[in-house]
Amino acid sequence: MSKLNIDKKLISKARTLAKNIALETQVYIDVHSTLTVERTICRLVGIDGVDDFGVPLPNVLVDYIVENGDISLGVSYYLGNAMIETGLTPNEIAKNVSNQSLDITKLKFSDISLIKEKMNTVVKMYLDKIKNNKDLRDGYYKKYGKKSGPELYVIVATGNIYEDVLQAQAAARQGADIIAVIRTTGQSLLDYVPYGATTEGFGGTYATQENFKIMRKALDEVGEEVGRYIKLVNYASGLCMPEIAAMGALERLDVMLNDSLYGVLFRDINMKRTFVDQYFSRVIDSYAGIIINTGEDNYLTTADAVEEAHTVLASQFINEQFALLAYLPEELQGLGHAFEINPDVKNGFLYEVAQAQMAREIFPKAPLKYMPPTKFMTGNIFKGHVQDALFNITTILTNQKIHLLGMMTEAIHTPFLSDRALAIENANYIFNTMADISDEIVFKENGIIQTRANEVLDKSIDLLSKIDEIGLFNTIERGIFAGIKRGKNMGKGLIGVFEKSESYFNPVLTEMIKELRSE
Amino acid sequence: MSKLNIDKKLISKARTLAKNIALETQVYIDVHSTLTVERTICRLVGIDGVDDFGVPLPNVLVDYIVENGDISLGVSYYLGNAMIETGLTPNEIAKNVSNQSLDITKLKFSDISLIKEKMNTVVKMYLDKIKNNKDLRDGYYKKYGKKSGPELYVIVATGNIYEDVLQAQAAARQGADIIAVIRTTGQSLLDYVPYGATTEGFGGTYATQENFKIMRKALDEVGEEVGRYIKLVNYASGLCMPEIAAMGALERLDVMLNDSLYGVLFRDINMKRTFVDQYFSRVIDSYAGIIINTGEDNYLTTADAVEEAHTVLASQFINEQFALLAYLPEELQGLGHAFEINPDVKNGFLYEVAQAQMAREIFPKAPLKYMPPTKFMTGNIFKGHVQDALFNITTILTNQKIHLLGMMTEAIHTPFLSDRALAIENANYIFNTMADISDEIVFKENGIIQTRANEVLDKSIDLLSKIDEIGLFNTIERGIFAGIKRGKNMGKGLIGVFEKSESYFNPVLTEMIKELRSE
Amino acid sequence: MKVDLKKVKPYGDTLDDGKVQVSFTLPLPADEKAYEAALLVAKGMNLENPSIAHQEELDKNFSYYVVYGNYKNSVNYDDIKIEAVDTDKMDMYGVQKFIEKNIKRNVVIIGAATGTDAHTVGIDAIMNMKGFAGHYGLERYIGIDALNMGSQVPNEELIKKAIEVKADAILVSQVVTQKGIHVDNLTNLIELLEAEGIRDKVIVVAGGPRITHELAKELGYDAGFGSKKYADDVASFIVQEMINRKLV
Amino acid sequence: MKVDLKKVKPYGDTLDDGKVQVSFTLPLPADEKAYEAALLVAKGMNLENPSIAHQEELDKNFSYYVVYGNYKNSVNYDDIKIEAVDTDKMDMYGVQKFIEKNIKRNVVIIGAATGTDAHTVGIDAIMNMKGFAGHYGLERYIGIDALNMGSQVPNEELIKKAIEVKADAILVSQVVTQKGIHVDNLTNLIELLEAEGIRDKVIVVAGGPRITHELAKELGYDAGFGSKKYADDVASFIVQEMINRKLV
Ligand code: B12
Ligand code: B12
Ligand SMILES: Cc1ncc(COP(=O)(O)O)c(C=O)c1O
Ligand SMILES: Cc1ncc(COP(=O)(O)O)c(C=O)c1O
Repeated sequence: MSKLNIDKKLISKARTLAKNIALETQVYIDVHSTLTVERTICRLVGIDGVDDFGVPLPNVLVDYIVENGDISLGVSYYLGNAMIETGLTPNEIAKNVSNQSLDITKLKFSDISLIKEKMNTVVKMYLDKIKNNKDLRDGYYKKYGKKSGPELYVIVATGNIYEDVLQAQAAARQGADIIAVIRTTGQSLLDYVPYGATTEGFGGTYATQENFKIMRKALDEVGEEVGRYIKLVNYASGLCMPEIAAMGALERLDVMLNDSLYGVLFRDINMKRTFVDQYFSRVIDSYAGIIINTGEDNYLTTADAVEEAHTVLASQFINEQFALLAYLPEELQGLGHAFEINPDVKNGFLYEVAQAQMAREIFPKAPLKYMPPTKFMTGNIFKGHVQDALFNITTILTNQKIHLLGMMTEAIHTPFLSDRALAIENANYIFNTMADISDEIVFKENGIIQTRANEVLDKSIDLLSKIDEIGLFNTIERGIFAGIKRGKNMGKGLIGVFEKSESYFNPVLTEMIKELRSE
Repeated sequence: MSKLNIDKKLISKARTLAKNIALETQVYIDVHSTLTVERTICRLVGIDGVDDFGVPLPNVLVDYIVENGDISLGVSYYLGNAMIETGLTPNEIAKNVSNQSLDITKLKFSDISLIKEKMNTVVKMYLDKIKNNKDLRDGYYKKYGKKSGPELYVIVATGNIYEDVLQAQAAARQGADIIAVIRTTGQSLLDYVPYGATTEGFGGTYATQENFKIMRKALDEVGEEVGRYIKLVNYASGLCMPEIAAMGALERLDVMLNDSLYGVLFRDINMKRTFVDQYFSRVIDSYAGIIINTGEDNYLTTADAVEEAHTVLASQFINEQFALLAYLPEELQGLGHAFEINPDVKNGFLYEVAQAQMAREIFPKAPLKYMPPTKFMTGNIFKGHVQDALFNITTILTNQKIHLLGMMTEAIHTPFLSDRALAIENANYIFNTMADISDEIVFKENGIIQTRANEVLDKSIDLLSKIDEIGLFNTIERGIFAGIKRGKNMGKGLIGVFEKSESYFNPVLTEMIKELRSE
Repeated sequence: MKVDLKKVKPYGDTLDDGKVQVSFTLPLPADEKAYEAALLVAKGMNLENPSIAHQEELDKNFSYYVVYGNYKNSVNYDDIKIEAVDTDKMDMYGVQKFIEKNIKRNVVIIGAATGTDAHTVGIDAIMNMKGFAGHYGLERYIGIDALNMGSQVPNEELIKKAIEVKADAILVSQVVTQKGIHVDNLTNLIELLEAEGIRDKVIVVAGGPRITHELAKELGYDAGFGSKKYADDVASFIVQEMINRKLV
Repeated sequence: MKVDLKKVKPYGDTLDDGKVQVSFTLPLPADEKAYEAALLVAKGMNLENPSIAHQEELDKNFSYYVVYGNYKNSVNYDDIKIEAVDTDKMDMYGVQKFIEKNIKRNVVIIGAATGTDAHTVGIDAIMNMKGFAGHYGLERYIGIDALNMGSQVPNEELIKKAIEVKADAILVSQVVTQKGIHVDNLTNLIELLEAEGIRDKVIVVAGGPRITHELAKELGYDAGFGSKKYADDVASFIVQEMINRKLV
């Protein structure tokens, strides 16, 4: 039942346009690979650790091939062959390459079908590990049950994984359902993934596999204590998107920020690079049962939330199609949006409700990620706490799912222990005192809310038509999203993109897709 | 248009019951007077000032008659006669009585019709002063316009009238529309009104005529500055209810807390005394164009707001009828209610909305006084600020009028300058961002809100029927309001009640009623 | 995480970062000089790196500040000795048994909100049958005669009644604390009891949301009870104190 | 009300009452001893009569406090000297005229959010044509050549570009301040400029919501601009400073 009187035909129209846009981009994606995609394959056949200079072995191996071999064949070709020739495991091979005792580009090359077969056996082993994680997660849900209503999402960001653990556990005890470990400011631009447990970061903690493991264990423990499964989130978007997705899959993360548009617009990452990376990483997420989060909310931190609301919706439509192309079901599509209208706007709250309800109705199965006010938060923590309360109200009124808690100190610092506790208390108070409000309240026929929602949908269709015409690459070049312009061949990471040779193969992707299709 | 689907017939039924209850009580009221009623007459013929011991001259005069004359004749009889005999003004007479140079009980007594005539001329003079105030107020409204939407009401309570002025002016500049000067804790039990400007009080400032004057002037000044008429409030309920009403009328106060039930239940004032006092004081308010505020909100500070909501409604019905009997039109009936449901109650907010909307629909013309959460406010000022925000939302959603701002420090201290500013900011933010919400939102047919409202109305009718059966006096004796029991002949001030003799007359009351009737 | 209990500091998001939040108003216009004055206040509060998160004009000559900073001192937790009620806490049944066994007669307790204080909810919570927050009130205790005089009771009347009913304990509730009115009123009661010469013969207890045990002791009371204290707390104290003071 | 400017105190509801509100977390369980510890922290902040309005458990070993108290020291307002930008503030037209009259050539200004800082909104607010909050950005100024390098610009690159375009002024935006990352990054830029031997030849300005003029000066910058500062503020400063430093 629509509360907004939205015309279903318009929604279908928007979906069709978005599908065209995504398909067109997918043509490019399908014939390209990137260095991080190759490193991801390494990781998913067990290559881990760093060399004497702290360089991760996946980087060592892939860079070696770039310099000494033909990367367009893909790392799998070299790896599979080396396994046949040396009888070593992939990790041993990488180590030997690293200490220069093995030159995998100079070996005798077996028949490609044998190489593929060899690789597949190893790949299966690691995919089983991921499937096992998925089962484990499902087991926890069976044991504890799933939460109905919005899930409380908070961040920890001390820079020190051990301090993060302490705060994450405290938050879970206070009532948080989802914990995100924010990354240190520089990481998304690193073209490698740091290694080991880390204790120094700025505004966040390094995303490393060891840190993932430490936090996963801590959350399982506290989950046991509070009788809820606590979801763990980290950030894949960036120059190592698929690698981090793979790490997340291996360490049973539950949610991954995974959006190329975010990287393009807000990290100046090259669009070709990150579109290719995104595809593989989302397939991994899908295989691992990981919810993705997209970054449309960020548009409103630079563009105006009243004027540019339709760009958020248009981008959600596109992201949905990209996700579907990566075999990611709606249930795992945490499309992003945000409560970012200037608090001085008359009836601004009604517009927020319109936007949130609209997203809810258009993407009914998606666990929408709803972001709190950030841009108009100020040092006035008392007013800020009320802004966050209105955000909480919007969520319970419009049935949002992944609810990122606003912090009254948003304009000041990453959250203190007490900021988080007060934010959780704020949300829990409102979710309880208004528990059934969304069922209770109806919007006036053709009132401000309904009118606004329909306007935004109309404008997003206009925009999608335009994008469909000129293509996604050009759209971004013209600064249509968030008012930020990025050139096709500019930005970080272009150098890591390459065209696949004819005999290129990615056994991980192939196997995952095979299984995902047959599900 | 009812949003609650309330049956109009039920409302009429409740009104009829309440009218019977009030009429029965009025029978008692009509044949009694009290010492403060007599002192009020003194004040309204110009008796002012204190004797050498600081005792107000109205007290000196009335007490003199009690001791040396027959008070059942009323003070007017002695005063009018003394004026005829001595040619002095009432104030001169009081002074002479005070310094024992005149014994008004021992004079020759003129014919009662002459005495009445004499009194009437003086009374007219002072009533003109009050009418003049009313005109002045109307003039201000013509000049500045009236505010649509809720009016922001804040209190000042420093104990020092000059500090109060500073804070009241600051509040007006911040956006407050109504300023209440809270009384010092002990005052409602004093059987006299303190005199002059005062600078020492506890949790409030003495209500004196001079303090009224000082604050009125300050608010007129700041009103000029901000281009709004700032309403001034004080508290009449207590042992000197009509005297303070008279002072308010003389100094152009705009709102008076004026409710005998409050005094009975929360100050243990004798019910006979205060019913009689209330009648006269409300006639004065009506004559002066002063809005009364009633105290039903207080019930919920001791009784449970979910369980006892119907007692609030029943009391509002009764108070409405008492007001009408005192010629007070609906437009001046600021019936009280409050947002006092435990924040831990599931769907508590929906019940608050039901109650507020119900009051709005049942008393459509009344400038309802809506009180913020107090009982469940704690030292957690951050959570408190959110509780206040939900209260603000309820007001804008249900069109309340006199909106008493909640303070985040409610559980700690009377408001600091900054508490008030933050509270005003909270309300203004919400009233703007949700400006048209009440027009936008409809309640589900037979949902929680509608069901709750109808239940409360039903229960209040049951209660009114019971009261109608046993009478208001007995109702209070049995502890039916707010769970507090008060005996008919217990409590403070009974000693000041007397039966009027046959020739008793109250020229102020008579004249006011005459004019009010002919309006 | 290992807290050094000899040097405990406030915690923001990292052990010993000393983070605290402060807010206050200055009677100064909201300009740069007042901003500096606000920093000086923060420094005077022993905050390092104070940072003004928010400056706001409240009125022409008033400005408001929200400040964060790092408190530079620390507290020696191990050294803290608390002035706490040191009798054992029992529940209603425990108290009843204690009376039966050790006092062997009914204990008489009288209570009121005194002076101009009209807040009855607190004293009612302690005394009335139904109690508060799941703790029965003293009226329900077998072995206790509880008399609740209500609110706005003058000290003189309370004492008169206490003598009349031979009270073992007097309970005083004070909720309004503006300008120290509770201190005056509480002090006055003790003076009157001393003047009557009965201070030693009764247990005198104060309570209210802003009353601490420390303050009550300072003012000459046997104990003080604040928020989240209930009938069982005060009853446990009274019956044991009666034994300790040999008032049985 | 007459404020004694030599002894300014916080204001709650009465002159010189010294009232302040404080909140913090202690790494201690929420018990009576921690309550006492919280009072000691408040006393260590020079608060008299500190009163704990709220104690709450945040986790087994963490407790949170809201405290009110009276700050006992005062601030001598008359003595305050502010480290403020001391050039005159002009609007865009004023700046343009100033350049025409006194500099007689285009002023070159380069800006970026440096290091790992990806917050562009602040530097865009200053530089981009459309400006912010009704203040046009430097790109619009006739007589100014403004080059915005965007975000996450390494200090080395910024300097290289500055030399290349012969910048008169370098604008650095730093928004992320966690663990003092901005201090490291800002210090590094100055060191590099000194190493290149061009520190004296350019005006170097820092900005961001947590940047104060005082801090910027301390770190070797010519000026610092925080919240609510716009293009006209910084442009006014730069053009006048160019004259003062004879950089024309
Ligand atoms: C309800 C209430 C009222 C009701 C009182 C009804 C009644 N019959 O009691 C009414 C509306 C009449 C009222 C009036 C006033 N109130 Co009033 N009121 C409150 C309110 C909202 C709740 C108090 C309450 O009932 N708490 C619940 C009880 C259970 O808690 P408690 O009293 O702390 O009691 C517990 C413990 O302290 C302890 N305890 C208490 N007494 C004792 C005694 C003993 C011996 C022991 C062992 C334990 C004990 O046990 C209890 C259970 O744990 C508070 C604000 C708040 N949220 O706290 C303001 C508040 C107390 N009121 C206040 C004031 C100033 C007034 C007024 C002067 C005007 C005004 N501002 O409203 C008037 C006049 C009062 C007067 N003459 O005393 C101020 C006091 C400020 C201060 N620190 O001095 C407060 C804090 C509000 C404010 N911020 O202005 N009030
Ligand atoms: C928008 C935003 C983002 C956007 C940035 C988009 C973009 N293109 O800029 C996105 C979503 C990408 C983002 C990401 C992150 N952010 Co961010 N972000 C914000 C936010 C909400 C608003 C900042 C803003 O745009 N303000 C508006 C501008 C106009 O104000 P301003 O920068 O202060 O600029 C004014 C003045 O300071 C001055 N000025 C600024 N620079 C300069 C330079 C010169 C020379 C001059 C003269 C003047 C000047 O002029 C401007 C106009 O007056 C703040 C929270 C908040 N409400 O403040 C957090 C905030 C700044 N972010 C923060 C953090 C930690 C991050 C992240 C690390 C992760 C996270 N927690 O979100 C990432 C990574 C960022 C990175 N690598 O740098 C923290 C910083 C904490 C701290 N004190 O260190 C904040 C405070 C949020 C928080 N509490 O966690 N963020
Ligand atoms: C989609 C998406 N990815 C990633 C991030 C975080 O990336 P970074 O670590 O670069 O700050 C965000 C941040 O908000 C995001 O929205
Ligand atoms: C109707 C009414 N009268 C009077 C008062 C205040 O009376 P007092 O001055 O006795 O506290 C109130 C307080 O809330 C009230 O509701």
